[in-house]
Amino acid sequence: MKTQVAVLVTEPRPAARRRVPLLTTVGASLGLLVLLTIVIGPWLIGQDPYAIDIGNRFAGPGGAHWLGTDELGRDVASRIAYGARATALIAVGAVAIATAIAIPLGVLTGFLGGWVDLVVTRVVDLFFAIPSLLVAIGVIGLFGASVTTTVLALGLSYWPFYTRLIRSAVVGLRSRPNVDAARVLGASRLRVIRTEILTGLVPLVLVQTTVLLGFAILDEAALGFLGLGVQPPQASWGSRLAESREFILVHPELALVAGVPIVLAVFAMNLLSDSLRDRLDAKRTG
Amino acid sequence: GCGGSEPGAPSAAITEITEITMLEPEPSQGLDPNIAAADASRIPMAMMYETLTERDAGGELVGALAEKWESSPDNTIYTFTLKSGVGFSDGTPVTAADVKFSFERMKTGEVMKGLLSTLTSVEAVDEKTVRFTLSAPSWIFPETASRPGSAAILSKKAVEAKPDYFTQPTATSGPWQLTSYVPKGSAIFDVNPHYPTPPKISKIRYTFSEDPSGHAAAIESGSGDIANIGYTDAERLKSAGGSVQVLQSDALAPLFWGWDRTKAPFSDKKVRQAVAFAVDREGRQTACWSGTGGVTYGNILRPWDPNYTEISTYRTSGRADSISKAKALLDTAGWVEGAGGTRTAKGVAGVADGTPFKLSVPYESNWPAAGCHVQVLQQNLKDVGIQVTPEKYDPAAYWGDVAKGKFAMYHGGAGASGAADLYQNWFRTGGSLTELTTHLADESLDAKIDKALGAGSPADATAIFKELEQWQADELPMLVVGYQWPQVAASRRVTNFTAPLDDDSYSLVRASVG
Amino acid sequence: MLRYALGRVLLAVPLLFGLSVLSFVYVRLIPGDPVTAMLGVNSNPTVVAQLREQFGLDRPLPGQYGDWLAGVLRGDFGVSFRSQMPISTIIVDRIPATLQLAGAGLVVSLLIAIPAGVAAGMRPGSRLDSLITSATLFGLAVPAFFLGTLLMLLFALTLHLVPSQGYVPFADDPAQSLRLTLLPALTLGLAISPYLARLTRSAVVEVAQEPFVPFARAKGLAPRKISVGYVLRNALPSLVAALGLTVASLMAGSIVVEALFNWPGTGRLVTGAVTERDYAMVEALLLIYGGLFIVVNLVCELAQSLLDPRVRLT
Amino acid sequence: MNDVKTAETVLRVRDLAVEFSLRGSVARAVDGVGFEVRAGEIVGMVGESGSGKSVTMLALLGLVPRPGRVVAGSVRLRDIELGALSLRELARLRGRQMALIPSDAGAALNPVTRIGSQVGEGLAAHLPELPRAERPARILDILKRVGLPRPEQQVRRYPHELSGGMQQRVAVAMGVQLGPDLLIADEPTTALDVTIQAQILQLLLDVREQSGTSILFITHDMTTVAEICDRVLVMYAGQIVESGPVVDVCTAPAHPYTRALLDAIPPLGGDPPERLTTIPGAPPDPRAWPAGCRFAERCRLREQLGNPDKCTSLAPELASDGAGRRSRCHFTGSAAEAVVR
Amino acid sequence: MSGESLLSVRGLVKDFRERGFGPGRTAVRAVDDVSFDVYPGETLGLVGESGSGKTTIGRLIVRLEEPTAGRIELRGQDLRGLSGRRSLEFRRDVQMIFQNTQNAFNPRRTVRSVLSDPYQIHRLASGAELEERIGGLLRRVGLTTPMLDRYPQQFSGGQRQRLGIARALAVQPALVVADEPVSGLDVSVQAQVLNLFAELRRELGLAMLFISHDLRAVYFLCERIAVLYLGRLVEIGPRRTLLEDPVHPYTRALIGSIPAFRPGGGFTRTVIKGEISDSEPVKAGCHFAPRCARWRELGQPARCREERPLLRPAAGGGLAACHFAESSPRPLDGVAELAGGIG
Ligand SMILES: Nc1ncnc2c1ncn2[C@@H]1O[C@H](COP(=O)(O)OP(=O)(O)OP(=O)(O)O)[C@@H](O)[C@H]1O
Ligand SMILES: Nc1ncnc2c1ncn2[C@@H]1O[C@H](COP(=O)(O)OP(=O)(O)OP(=O)(O)O)[C@@H](O)[C@H]1O
Ligand SMILES: [Mg+2]
Ligand SMILES: [Mg+2]
Repeated sequence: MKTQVAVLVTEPRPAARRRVPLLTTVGASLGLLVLLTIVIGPWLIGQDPYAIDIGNRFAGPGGAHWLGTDELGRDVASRIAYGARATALIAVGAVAIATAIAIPLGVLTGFLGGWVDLVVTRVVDLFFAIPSLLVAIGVIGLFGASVTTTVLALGLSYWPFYTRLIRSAVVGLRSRPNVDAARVLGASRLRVIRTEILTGLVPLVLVQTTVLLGFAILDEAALGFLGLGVQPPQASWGSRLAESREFILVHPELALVAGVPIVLAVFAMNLLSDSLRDRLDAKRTG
Repeated sequence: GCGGSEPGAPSAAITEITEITMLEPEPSQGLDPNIAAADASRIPMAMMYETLTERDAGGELVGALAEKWESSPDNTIYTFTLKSGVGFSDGTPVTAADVKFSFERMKTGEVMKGLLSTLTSVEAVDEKTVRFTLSAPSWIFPETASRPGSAAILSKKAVEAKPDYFTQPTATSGPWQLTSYVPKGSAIFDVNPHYPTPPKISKIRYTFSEDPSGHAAAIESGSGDIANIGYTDAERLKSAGGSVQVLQSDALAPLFWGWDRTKAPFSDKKVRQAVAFAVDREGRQTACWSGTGGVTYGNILRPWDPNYTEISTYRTSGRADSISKAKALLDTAGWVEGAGGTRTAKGVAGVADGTPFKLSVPYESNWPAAGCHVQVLQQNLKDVGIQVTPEKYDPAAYWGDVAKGKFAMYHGGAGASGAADLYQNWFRTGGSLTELTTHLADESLDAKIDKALGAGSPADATAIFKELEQWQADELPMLVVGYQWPQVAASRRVTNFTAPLDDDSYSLVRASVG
Repeated sequence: MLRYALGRVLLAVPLLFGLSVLSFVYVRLIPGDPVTAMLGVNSNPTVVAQLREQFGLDRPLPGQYGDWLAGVLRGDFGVSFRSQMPISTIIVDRIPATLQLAGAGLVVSLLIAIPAGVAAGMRPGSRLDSLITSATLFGLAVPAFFLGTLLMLLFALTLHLVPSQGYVPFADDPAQSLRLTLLPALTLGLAISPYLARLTRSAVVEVAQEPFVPFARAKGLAPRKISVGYVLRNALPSLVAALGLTVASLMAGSIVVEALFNWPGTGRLVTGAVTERDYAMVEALLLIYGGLFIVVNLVCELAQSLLDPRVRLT
Repeated sequence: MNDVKTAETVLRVRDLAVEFSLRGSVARAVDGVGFEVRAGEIVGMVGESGSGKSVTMLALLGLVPRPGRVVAGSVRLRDIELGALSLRELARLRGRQMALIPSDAGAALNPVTRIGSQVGEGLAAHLPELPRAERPARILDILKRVGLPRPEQQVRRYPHELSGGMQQRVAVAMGVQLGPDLLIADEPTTALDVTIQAQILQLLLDVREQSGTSILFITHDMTTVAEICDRVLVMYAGQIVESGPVVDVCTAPAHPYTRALLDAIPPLGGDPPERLTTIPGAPPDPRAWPAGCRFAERCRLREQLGNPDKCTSLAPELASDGAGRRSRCHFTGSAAEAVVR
Repeated sequence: MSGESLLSVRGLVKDFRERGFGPGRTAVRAVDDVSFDVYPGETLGLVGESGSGKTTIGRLIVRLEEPTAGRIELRGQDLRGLSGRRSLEFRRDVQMIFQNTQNAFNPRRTVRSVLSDPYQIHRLASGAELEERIGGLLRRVGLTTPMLDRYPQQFSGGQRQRLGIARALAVQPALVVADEPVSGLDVSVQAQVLNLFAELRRELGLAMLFISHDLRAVYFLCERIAVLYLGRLVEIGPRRTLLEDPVHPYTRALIGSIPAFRPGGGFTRTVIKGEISDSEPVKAGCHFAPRCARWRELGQPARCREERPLLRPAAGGGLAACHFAESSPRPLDGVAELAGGIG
């Protein structure tokens, strides 16, 4: 008998979508590679990312310079390794800020409801209406470009979206019977939030953290390209890519070397968040 | 050459529209010659405002709107005669009254008021004759009147009729007139049919581009015809020998570091000298200009200047030697080796002991080479224990903030005129580019410059300039670190075009499309 | 339905009002004196005076806001202090360019995303789905300007098919205008298509799980009828709503793409205004971008409710 | 009711097996199911959740979802072997000769299409020769036949504007409108209130009465089966463990599982018992069916017989008693019966 | 029932406002002037069609919702406005068991953690004692201690319902509200859970409000049964009376709709016309009138549409809310209408 694709009539959801585990593995190993680059990369490469060696500009890979040198004769590999640190710092900082705003606010509004919810949600909608890159640019416009403002700018540009997400998740969690069960047992609001709501948010936060880390890496690069990100000579992935674009016609390999880590790191984050999402979904439905 | 026809009728019949696209930074300081001094504004201003005189391709001073000029023997009275048949873009003739109006306006403006400080009166003798009276002798006045974009001759009637005339100037005297201006977009220049030597290019799409890294690509792919390009791109295009012509001026412009000499640390000559030694001049031009340009160790004058003799105050036997000289100077100046390699103050006047030697050095963000320069500076000064942080700066606010003394040290600029212009503009108090040297305010220096400008002839002035240069190299070592090439790429469609010196438009006027 | 629409519109009003307050407050947030911050210290006194006048900084805040809002409602955002031109003129001049780019970008992305998202969503877990999903995950990882640079290298400089940058108004020279739009639109479209494809996919997966899909099969309807009339049709409302949210990515993407291709749209005004500290301009752009987002989403929500009979009642 | 014993066979299923390949393992959800449905007959299929009722139904329709695959067996509808049909032919057959009545009509109707056009879809797909103009009349006609109140108004409504019972009536209308040979009703009343359940069951009986359609009625509710079915198939762990006329099976179940199932129903009326009879444990894992009888682990009879080895070592066959009853138990028969009593 | 009532519900009303904003939102009266008592150790069954307000009454009693009007008293004490400490004490007295076993547990918490909740909240036990009491609790509901470290979704539906019972019993409540605890379970599993309830009630002397639409389960477990229709209590009485001699026409229809399970007897159900949601909301009079066979039989008396019938004692010891209760013939030999056929 021939079969066709369909979903069971009686089964509300099909079994968790099967993801080629290969991709998860790829994501995890790429993520690990990025982590290694951040942690031991600089030590491993052992070059000063700021040491200018004019006589040795645009040197190809080989010798002490694994990935060659840039337009000022600086070691590209170490600039990328140190840049990974700056970029990671920015990404982690931005996500931390967004999370630190979004979770309390989202839980507060989603859990309490009522006029608090109404008012705060309007405010969140307001910030949500402005494209996040524009928010980031606006913040940088106020305080000038630097690593700190980049962290702040990105963090502030993510919170509205993130708060909305948390809020709607909390609204969903709040109406689940397990919350009622806890209330019937006499649990205080704080306890309900702690045992039923926050635990329920863990998968969402895990997934969003990886997603936002990816976003932040991309946005750091975009700001660098617009000249509003990390300022030279400070190495970051975004600034490295922006710098190398200047020589792209002459030395396209430099732009590639600068762009590939970004693409790979974000790709890794995306793969991880996707498989995380699948895994956590599957776990929830049993 | 000069057109013979009467104003009111186009001097040459424009039969075919020849159009090119230029990629240039937006004139973010606006188009008022009294306010805008940056190159970004002066280039389009030179295209639409003509001056009395101009420099030709060979650097000779020739008449532009002026047919001829005479000076009194003591160089205090200059009489200019205007070309006939010359008109503003609206067809009204350029008259002596317009010249008088323009110069009187200039004298009140930021840009020219220093240069015109000795100008006491302008008289319109008749329709075509203007007489300038100076309070002190100056042989350089005709040169001052050639300053592209700045010594602009404006239409009295048009400027007075419209309070916001400079937002989009109408009725202009230059080879082209501005017909549309879209901020952050582009401007369109159409030929001014009443210009004495009508340009062959009848329309210029002047596209604002703040990111020069795309220029070579743009010219190559046919998105543009003329644009400044980077050094690496120039090298590549030259060796590729393909569809793009790379035009380089043989004139070189010195590049400076500026510093605030009124305050510590640069109030101490020894610190200035130490920094002058610490800067790795050879390395720098290789790094940022792809090995082009020249190196100088104290000269401000260019090698082709009649006054030029090489000064090598800061030349040493090698990098190690430079560093040890610099370190010794810093030690004696009271900036001693501190923890973490950064020098700290010990007994420096006006500085608390233990203050680290840290500087934030700004540069104009739309000048890619500048970023490179500052990074090299950072690297070089680190070798002697001075910590520099490069600071990308809004180009529109940059020079204003320099002049206000916001920075202890800053990335300077380059100019391309002769020695007289240089001293008058850059070193004399009140000169048009005194932002660079505001902190000088040295009366004896001013007097010396005035003396040179008032000398009977350029030749007389040279001796004084040489003296000045020698003194400057030793006493206030402004870091003259090298020469920078103006570099332009043009598509093969554009012929007869040469890289312009300064910001003048004469080479564009001579260019054609074909 | 009318009540629903009216309610939605009424909800947008306080949002727009709040947005105006936000944009207004933004300039007043500038540390120190905004005029000094804008002009630097060495400023032309006439310009300073004019700016102070324009911002009305010496007056009490509510008064400033009232005047400013009154101006905004008349379409007067003040004068850009850099170019001395009315901000509304500047912005209006550039809107055609931005619309052209955004529209073309949207078309490109829809052409890529909808088929890909539907193909993947109709067979979740299949090989095609894994392929498309990983492609979108990869696509999401490529910075738009990097992608654009690579496209420029390939199409403009290696293959010489199109110019690398530039803009001609469509009315001036339609053919050339479209030629010039090609690369930026492709970049923008490719940059946002992964988002759209994912949105489409998840909307389709969601719908394909609904019991009415196998029931439609059991009724013997043609596969085409099922994928279009059932799956896509039911995914459409949420897709339209999602499309409204994509506007944000579209706007953010156009900021970068316009900078890359020297495209004279409003996106370049944003970066320019910030680097030049043209705060009145930033203020206006915040308001316009935010307002556009709110209005587009309002329209999308209304469209969604038209498409989904179930929404109308709520 | 016509005499179903002599009526011709509408559906004949033999040795049907469906497998789901899951990560690293294979679940044989339906394992060698065979049965027949005769014209005008209502055949009930009961069994615990997960016993394979729905998968069997999907296999009949050729709609087994993706990780699943029909691995063996044949399905004949009248004289058509469904396994030999192309996808297109199969689709043409569905809805016309063999129709489905879903368990939750509220979810099975397209929420964005009006009732009228949704009912019309089947006509358009299967009767393209029917002039467009005649469709509305046909639609109204069928809706009237299923007792939908005020059909002229309902056709312009969307599914969510109808009550659950009305939605189910619409679904029945869609199933019967082309006069199919076989109606497959997968728990058509589970989602409904008892009073509405009664209405829908009555409706199904009326349909059978009027058009003689055979119905395969899937449910887990033995009491409903007892009321409306002629014959019953009892499913357990992917297999049919007992089948026969409803009266016989319900009054004298042959298989211990059927007995347990009947005993677990709380009685209505009289003084309720202290406790209900239950089936201990849980059904086996479809990824690893036990070797012998699949019910052995939970079987009371086996316990009472002293846990004979045969039950766990040898898989029982579905044995027929020659009088239309079949049972899959080694100890079916009076001997065992005696022990149990 | 005699003696002091444990739970006493009087004139309970609950209105829900439609979700949304702005004026014009209509209110749904989910519970409409409902009164009943539950006596110590008694199990009261609450039956009714979907949307009749069963769950809402349960939630009102465990104070998950605030009543719009009316009183709920536990051992004579009004539950309104209980302050923190008293409120906590109340939580030890009244517990709830939920229908949806899938969602009644936080999927991210182990059974151990979930079952510790009641002991921690009420500071009943900690450390080794806590372990022991949780273990005892699990065994009590027929589960084993090795299951403590598993997650709820790793259990079958029946096992999860046992967990839900365990959670509710931890605080040793006097009254348990069970909202459809066996629906969605297979018959065999359902029987297991019903047995467990019966056992617990016997052994612990629990009083219970057992909500279900399954009359068989209710009949098995509950001494008394209350029937709800559209938010109103239409009949309440001892189970046998209610089943064998229902007074209210709706109760009759309900009972008539249940498959009688007489194999071979053919389909003999009583089918009433229409559905709850078909009828327009009734402002005054009897909610059931539009579907009521008796009303039609009696020639559609105006009283049914004008005057709300109140609960009155009926023959057999129950109460019924029907103006014409006395005129009821005995059921099953009935005139109840067969309807809903084809054509
Ligand atoms: N999409 C699927 N993927 C994997 N296994 C499946 C799938 N659909 C069904 N199964 C398996 O097939 C077996 C039979 O399921 P089926 O739905 O036929 O049971 P059922 O008898 O209809 O139960 P219910 O009464 O709950 O509807 C189950 O063990 C189930 O796990
Ligand atoms: N939170 C709420 N908001 C609005 N309306 C509600 C809410 N809860 C219940 N209702 C309404 O109150 C009425 C009674 O609902 P309730 O859930 O109590 O019925 P039920 O008898 O438990 O039904 P079921 O058998 O379907 O569980 C319904 O009309 C329902 O729509
Ligand atoms: Mg099923
Ligand atoms: Mg309920």
